[in-house]
Amino acid sequence: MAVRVQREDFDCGAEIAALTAGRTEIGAVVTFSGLVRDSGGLASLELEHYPGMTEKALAAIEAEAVSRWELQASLVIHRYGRLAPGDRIMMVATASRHRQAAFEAAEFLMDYLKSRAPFWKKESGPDGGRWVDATESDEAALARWK
Amino acid sequence: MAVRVQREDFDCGAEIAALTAGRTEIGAVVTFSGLVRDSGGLASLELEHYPGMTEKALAAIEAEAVSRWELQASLVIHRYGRLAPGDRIMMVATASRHRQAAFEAAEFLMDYLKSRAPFWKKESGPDGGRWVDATESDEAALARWK
Amino acid sequence: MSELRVRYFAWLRERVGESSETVETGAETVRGLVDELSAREERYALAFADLSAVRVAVDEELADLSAPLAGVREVAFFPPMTGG
Amino acid sequence: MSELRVRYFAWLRERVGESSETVETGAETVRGLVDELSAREERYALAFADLSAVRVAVDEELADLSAPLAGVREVAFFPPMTGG
Repeated sequence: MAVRVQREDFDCGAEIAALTAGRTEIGAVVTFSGLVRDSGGLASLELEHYPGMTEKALAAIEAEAVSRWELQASLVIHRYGRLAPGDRIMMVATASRHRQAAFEAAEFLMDYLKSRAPFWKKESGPDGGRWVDATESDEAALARWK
Repeated sequence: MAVRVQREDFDCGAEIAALTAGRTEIGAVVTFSGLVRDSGGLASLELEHYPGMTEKALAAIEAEAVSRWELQASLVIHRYGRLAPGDRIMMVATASRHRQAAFEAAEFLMDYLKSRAPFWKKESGPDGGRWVDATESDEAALARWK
Repeated sequence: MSELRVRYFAWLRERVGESSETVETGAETVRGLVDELSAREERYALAFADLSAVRVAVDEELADLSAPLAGVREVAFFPPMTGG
Repeated sequence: MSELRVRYFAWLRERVGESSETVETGAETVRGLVDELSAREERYALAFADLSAVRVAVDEELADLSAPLAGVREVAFFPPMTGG
């Protein structure tokens, strides 16, 4: 169970390997990776966050996932700073005996992280900068976990 | 969109990187990795498959996923042969603009692969060999995709 | 009479004692083939004793016991699949 | 009167023109603080013009406008979060 907030890139495969090393009771690992998506003319993406609160919010979300599903291991990594199209933004990984728990917990982590962790995205392109709006569907996604 | 059936191990991180390289329209990548789980005294797991049919069955399952969700890329790798506890058995990866499609398609691939791809597992332990039974829950998992 | 390749996997392979064989058969369906083989030797009768635990593929496509054998090259018998 | 650290993120930071400041306030709730700041200078009034688009954290925990300020060290204002 770990949370990391960092400027540096990370290696999904190495993270999965570290999560599961020597853990033969794990049968299923689900990962989600978020990438900087260019829907047209994106030059860069600036990720701002709230140091201190970010780590606490992510740890609270992860603790909630651990209380709801039987997880052998979990991990949340989220970057901040300036990123280019195609760059990795974040990943979550969940490891469990069976696939159902791993899938559900990963989706739960993503849904909460999207609208409850203090990150904000500003896109820069040819027309200047634009703060990415939160979407109603992200807020609505939380309803299924109540 | 690719399917590989192989004896050799694979590298999840390298597979994700290859899937998304230069693809800036991808925002979300979900992976599932299946590992050899030891629920007590497992010495090895032998994975038998039906060469020829396996590739066709996996390709058909993947084609169905691609027809149901808007995927930018997908991958199924499944190993066969003798594996040890903790070894990787298989992975699926799905890449999409948004997380919902990537999650759903990965779960769909896993549900179908579990009970529609011709693989069979034999566990070897101190009491000899035992063919792993299919579970009713695996068959039931298909119902939600009808 | 036609000639078929018949394949067996997992515990069906172990009970029959072959992974693959060529069979001369007059059966019109997979079920007819099962009956013919079961009548032929005890090991087949044992392998096919509980058909609810047997799955079938015809020319590498999942099928069922009522599938016709006309024009078919290969039939495979195996237990429910356990991939993933 | 008490002394608070007030932080701003994303476009709230840009509109206020500060990422962090120390504020002397007599307000009893976050809403009172918003009103005080908005009355003080135009840039605050602009930043807080649409409170439905503003989220609040009190001592690094999500809160709402009615949250009391007694004993609080830090209040943060920001738009809805867009992580992931």
